Amino acid sequence: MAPVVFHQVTKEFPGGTTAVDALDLEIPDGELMVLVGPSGCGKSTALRMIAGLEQPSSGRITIGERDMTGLSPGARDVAMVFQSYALYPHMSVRDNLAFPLRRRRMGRDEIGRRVTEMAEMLELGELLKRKPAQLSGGQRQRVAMGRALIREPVAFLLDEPLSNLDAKLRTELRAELKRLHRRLGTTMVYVTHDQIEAMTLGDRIAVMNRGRLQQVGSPDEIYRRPCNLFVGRFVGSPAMNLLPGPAVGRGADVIAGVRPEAMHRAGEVAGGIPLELVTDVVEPLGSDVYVHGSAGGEAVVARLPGNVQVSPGDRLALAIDPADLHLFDRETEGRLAHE
Amino acid sequence: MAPVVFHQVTKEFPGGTTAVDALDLEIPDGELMVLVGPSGCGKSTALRMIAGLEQPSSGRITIGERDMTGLSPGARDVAMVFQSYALYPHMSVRDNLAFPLRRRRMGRDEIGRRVTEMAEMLELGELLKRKPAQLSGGQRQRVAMGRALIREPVAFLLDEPLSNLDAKLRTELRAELKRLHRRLGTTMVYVTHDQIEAMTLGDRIAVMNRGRLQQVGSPDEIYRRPCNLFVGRFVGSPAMNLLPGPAVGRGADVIAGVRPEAMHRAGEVAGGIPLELVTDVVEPLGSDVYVHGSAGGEAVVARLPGNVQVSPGDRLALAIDPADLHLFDRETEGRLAHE
Amino acid sequence: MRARLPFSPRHLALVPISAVMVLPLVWMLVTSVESLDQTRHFPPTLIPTAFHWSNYREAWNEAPFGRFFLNSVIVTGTAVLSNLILCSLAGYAFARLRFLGRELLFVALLATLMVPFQVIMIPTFLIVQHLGLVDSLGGLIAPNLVTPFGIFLLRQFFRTLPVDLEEAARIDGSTRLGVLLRVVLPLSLPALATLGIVTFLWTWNDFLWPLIVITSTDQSTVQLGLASFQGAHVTKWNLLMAGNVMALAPMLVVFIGAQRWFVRSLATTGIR
Amino acid sequence: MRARLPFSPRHLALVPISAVMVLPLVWMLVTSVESLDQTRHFPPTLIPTAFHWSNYREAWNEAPFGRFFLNSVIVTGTAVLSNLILCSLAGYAFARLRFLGRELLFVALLATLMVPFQVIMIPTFLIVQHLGLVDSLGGLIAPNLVTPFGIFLLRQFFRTLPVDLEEAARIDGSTRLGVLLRVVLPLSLPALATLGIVTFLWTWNDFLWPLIVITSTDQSTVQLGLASFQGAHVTKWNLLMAGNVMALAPMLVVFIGAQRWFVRSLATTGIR
Repeated sequence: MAPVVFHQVTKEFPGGTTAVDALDLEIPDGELMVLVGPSGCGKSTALRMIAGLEQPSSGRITIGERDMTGLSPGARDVAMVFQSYALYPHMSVRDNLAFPLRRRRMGRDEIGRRVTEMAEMLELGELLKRKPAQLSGGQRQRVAMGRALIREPVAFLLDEPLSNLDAKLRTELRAELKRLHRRLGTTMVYVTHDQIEAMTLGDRIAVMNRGRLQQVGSPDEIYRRPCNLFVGRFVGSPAMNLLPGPAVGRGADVIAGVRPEAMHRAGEVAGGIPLELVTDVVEPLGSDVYVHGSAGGEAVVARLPGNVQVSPGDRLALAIDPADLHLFDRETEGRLAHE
Repeated sequence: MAPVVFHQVTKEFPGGTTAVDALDLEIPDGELMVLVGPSGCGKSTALRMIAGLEQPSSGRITIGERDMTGLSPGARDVAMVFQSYALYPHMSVRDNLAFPLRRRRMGRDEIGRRVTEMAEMLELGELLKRKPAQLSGGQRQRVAMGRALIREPVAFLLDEPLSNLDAKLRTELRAELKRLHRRLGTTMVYVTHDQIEAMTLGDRIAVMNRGRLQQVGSPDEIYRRPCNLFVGRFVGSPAMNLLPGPAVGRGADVIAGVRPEAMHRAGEVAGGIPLELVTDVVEPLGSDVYVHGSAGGEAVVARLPGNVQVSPGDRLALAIDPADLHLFDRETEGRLAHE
Repeated sequence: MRARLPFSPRHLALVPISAVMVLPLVWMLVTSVESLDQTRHFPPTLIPTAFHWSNYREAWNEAPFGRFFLNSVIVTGTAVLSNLILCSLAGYAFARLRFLGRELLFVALLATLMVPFQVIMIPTFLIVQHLGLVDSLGGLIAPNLVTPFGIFLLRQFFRTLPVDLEEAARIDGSTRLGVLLRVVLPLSLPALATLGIVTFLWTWNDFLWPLIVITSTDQSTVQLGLASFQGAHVTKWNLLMAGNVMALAPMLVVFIGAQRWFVRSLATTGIR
Repeated sequence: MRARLPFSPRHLALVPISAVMVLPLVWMLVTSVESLDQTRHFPPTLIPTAFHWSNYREAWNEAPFGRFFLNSVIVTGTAVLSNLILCSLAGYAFARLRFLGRELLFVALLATLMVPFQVIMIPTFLIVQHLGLVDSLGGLIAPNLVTPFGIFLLRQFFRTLPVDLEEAARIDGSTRLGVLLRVVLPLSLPALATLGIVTFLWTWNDFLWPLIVITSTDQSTVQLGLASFQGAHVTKWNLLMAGNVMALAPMLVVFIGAQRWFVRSLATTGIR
C-alpha cells in the first residue's frame, strides 16, 4: 500500500505521437483512482508506465516515495489485471494463482496456504484444477483478480477489467469491486473509457483527453462542476445539451450546457427558463423516455419520466432551473463562474 | 417491402445443438422488429435464415408470401448489414456501393445515378474514392448502410450494426436509424443483445432465450408486463429486483419483481408497501444514484434521484406502490394476473 | 531493462553472422570472373585481380544456352500459371465449401507433403513414361501442374479472410465462383504472389527430375546445362559459376521485383 | 446451394486423386518383396504373387546398415535438438525484443531462404573443410545446427501469442528468459513439434550434402547406404525398395506419433 505520484510525466512514441503530456497526478495511499477518457487519450499508457511496461520519455513516477524510473516491471511490487485477463492458458487455475508467488521464491507451504485462502475468498475452490479455457468470462475475471491480489502488492492496476463482460455481469462486478476495495484498502488505479464505470467506481476520477489531464475530482464534482466543455460533454449519458447563450438569456460569448434530466416539463419548475422542444425521435427505456428534438435551433435530448406520452412531431413546453445551467466561454471552452 | 414470416422454424446444428426451436413469428410489412436476447439465444441464427446463409432444419420462412426455403441468398432480394460491416477492403466506397447493382447487371448510368443519390443521402460524397480502411467507424457504418439501402430490398436485416461503435456514437446513430426507418418504411429486422437498443429502436421487440421465443410486443408492453421472470430480469437496467412473496405481503408461492426506479423513499408514496434497505454500495451516476444493499434478506438495487446523500451502512426506509409489483409464479416463473 | 543503448550487445554477434550469409553470393560472383587456376586457391580470393569476362561468353557458347533458357521459361511459366489457378480452386473448396470427408481428404493432402521425393520419383517416372511424355517438356510440366503445398498455402490463407465478406457478396448476388474471383482472390494477392514465387523457384531450380526425364539436349533446362560444366575429371569452377550467375539472373529479377509482396506476405500474413 | 447431397459431385474427382497419391507407397511396399525380374514389369504388379522377405535380409547384409542407422540418428538428433534451442532464442529475439536494425536483419534472413542450396554448396564445403570436418559426422551436423527457416517459423508463431501474457509474467516477476521458458515455449508446442519434425525429415532424408562431405563407409548415413543399390549397370529395384522401407520406418514412426501435433499446428497455427 503506497501512494503513486506522476511528476511531469511525458511519453512520446517513435513517430512523434505524444501519448501522455506533462502529467502531474497524485494518487494517495488507499485511494481508488479512475483514469477515464476516450480511446487514445493516454490513460492506458499512463497505467503501463506505472507498471514499468513503458518507460516515460521524461518526468518521474514514484510509488511510496521510491523513484521507479528504469526499474523492471517485476521489481516494482505492483499487480495488474489486463483487459484480456492474460491468464496463462497452459496452467491450471491453481498454478495461475501460484505463479507470482513462485517467481518470488516463496516456500511451498506458504504458497499452498495463500492459494487456498485466495480461492476461498473469491469462491474459486471448485475451479482450482481447471484450465482458463474451461471457465466462464466472470470466473476468468475472478481468477485474474486473485492472481493480482495474492501477492499483496503495494498498488493494484486495472486496465478495463470489465469491458469483456456482458452488461449485466459488468454491473454486478462493479459493485463487487467496490466492496473489495473497501475491504482491502489498497491503492488502486483503474483505467476505463466508460464514464459510467468511472462515476460509479472512483473515489476520485481523472478525466484525460489527447494526452492531457482535464480535471481531477470526486464523481460529484466532475458531474456538477465540469471544468470545461470536454468534461461536461464526456461525463453523463445522454450527453449534456449545448445551447447558445442567447437561447437561455445569456450573452453571445457563452455556451450554456444543460443536462437532459435538468429539462423539466413547464410548470414543474417555478421561475424556470422556458424552452420549446420540437420532438423528432422518442426513445422509451421503460424507466425513462429520451426525447430527441430541436430547441433554439440546436439538437437536444431531454430525459422525461417513463410514463410521459410523447410522439414524434409533438411540441413540448419545457423549463430549466437557472441553477442547473453550466456556462462555458465560447472561445476557451473553460467554465465560467456562475453570475 | 414485404412481410417476413417464420412458420415453425427449427434449426439444429451438427452436434445436436438446437439454435432455434419451433419459431413462429410474423413481421408485418414496414415494421422495425428487434430480436433481442443473451448470446447464444438463437437471434442471429434466425436472422441468417432469413438471409439464406443458413437453411432451416424444418419449418418455412416466407418473405412477401414467397416461400424462401432452399433459395440462395442472392435470389432473396434482402439486404444485410453485418456487425463487422463487411465492406470489401480492396474496393473504394464507390465500388462498394455499386457492387450489388453490378451483380444485378444494372446499366452503367443507372448505377452512377443511384450511387450519387445514396452518397448524398448519407453524406458520403467526400469519401467515394477512399478505401474502407481510411474511414472512421461511423463512416464505415454509413457505407454499410448505403450498400444495403441502394438495392431497395424488400427487407432489411441488421446484425448488431452498432456494437462496434463507442457509446456516444451508438446513442447518436440509434436515433439516426430510427429516423431512417420512418422515412423509408421498409421492413427491418434488427438483432441485438443490448436491451436498451431493443427498447429504444423497436416498433416491436421479440425476446428470445435458448432458441425459444419468450415474448413479442411493443417496448412498453415488454417493460410493463413481462410475461415471465426471464423477460422481467432481462429488460431494464439495473435489473428488476426479486423479493419473496411474504416480504411484500403476498403468498410464499409468489416471487415479486420490483424495478429499481419503483423503490421510492418512504413518504413519497401514499399507502406504499414499506421496505427497509441496508445500504452496501452506493453508485453515483450524477443524474441518479444506484443504491445496492439488502432488503428482506435479498440483494436489491434502488434508483434514487442524483441529489440524495447516502453512505454505505445507512438504513433507508423505502416504499413501493403496490401497482408497481410484478408477480410471478415460483414454480413456472410465468406472470400471475394482478389480484 | 535499464537505459537503452542505440544498439544491443546482440549486434556483436548478429552483424558478422549476416556478413557470413552474403559471402557465398559474393564468392560466386568473384569466381565467375576468375581464371581456372585462381579458383583452386584456399582461402578463396574475394577481390579478383583480373576480370575474365570471357568466362561468360565461353559458358554461353559451350552449350545452347538460349534453347535451355527458353525451355526453362516454358516449363516454369506453365507450372506457375496452372498452380495459381488450380490451387486457388482446390484451396477455396477446402477452406469454405462443406462436403463429405473434407477433413479426411485434407489430412491426406498434408500427409503427402511428408513423403520424400525419392519415394515417389520412380512411380512418377513410370506414369510419365506411360503417358508418353519422357524426354519432352510435357514430362517436366505434368507432375508440377498442381502441388499439395500450394493447395495447403492458399487454403490456410483463405481461412484468414473474414467469412462476413463472402456472405455479404453472396447476399449482394454473387455466385460462389464470383465470390472467389471478385472478393477472395483480390484479397489474396500476397498469398498468390508467394505461391507464384515459390513455384517459380522450385521449378526453375529443379535438377533431379529433369535429369531423370530428359535425355536429349534440345529438351534440356538451364540447370541440366550447368551440370555439363561439372566434368568427370576437372570441374570448371569459373565457367560453372558464370553459368550459375546467368541462371540465377532471372530469379533475382523476379525476387527483387516481387520482394515487397513476398516479404509482406510471409511476415504479415504468413503465420503472424 | 439447393438441397445438399450427402457428398458433392467433386468427390467423383477427389476420391481417385487421393487414391493416386497413396499408390506410390503401396508400390514401394510391394516392390520390396518382389523378385528382381518382377520389378521390370509394366504396368507394375500391385498384388505380389510371392513374398521374397529375403530381400530385407539381403539389403541389410549388403552394407553395414546398423552403422548407417546409428550415424543418421546421431546427425538427425543433434540437428533437431540444436534447432529447437537456437531457433527458439533467435525467433524470440526477432519477435519481441527491440533492437536496432531488427527489421533489416529479418529481411536479410528471409532473403537467405531464397538462395538455392546449389549456390552455397561449394562455399559451405570449403568452410567445413577449413574446420577440418570433412568426412566426419561433425561435417554433416555443423551446417544444420540452426536454420533460417526455423527462426522464421518460430518468430512468426511467437508473434501470434498475446503480448498480454508476457507482460503479465514480467509484472509477476519473471525475467525475459523466464518468460520464454515458462510462458512462450509451453504455448508453442505445436510450432516446436513442427520444427522438430521438419528438421528430422530434412536431415534424415538429405542425400546431396552427405554425398559431398562423406567418403568413408563408416561415416555414411542411411541415404548414402541406399545409393549403393543403384548400381552403374543394373539397379536392384527390389533391394533398393526394401532398404527404402527400412530407412522410412523411423520416419513413419515419428510422423504417426507426432501427426496429431503436426496437423494441428499446420492447420490451426500454420498460417491461419
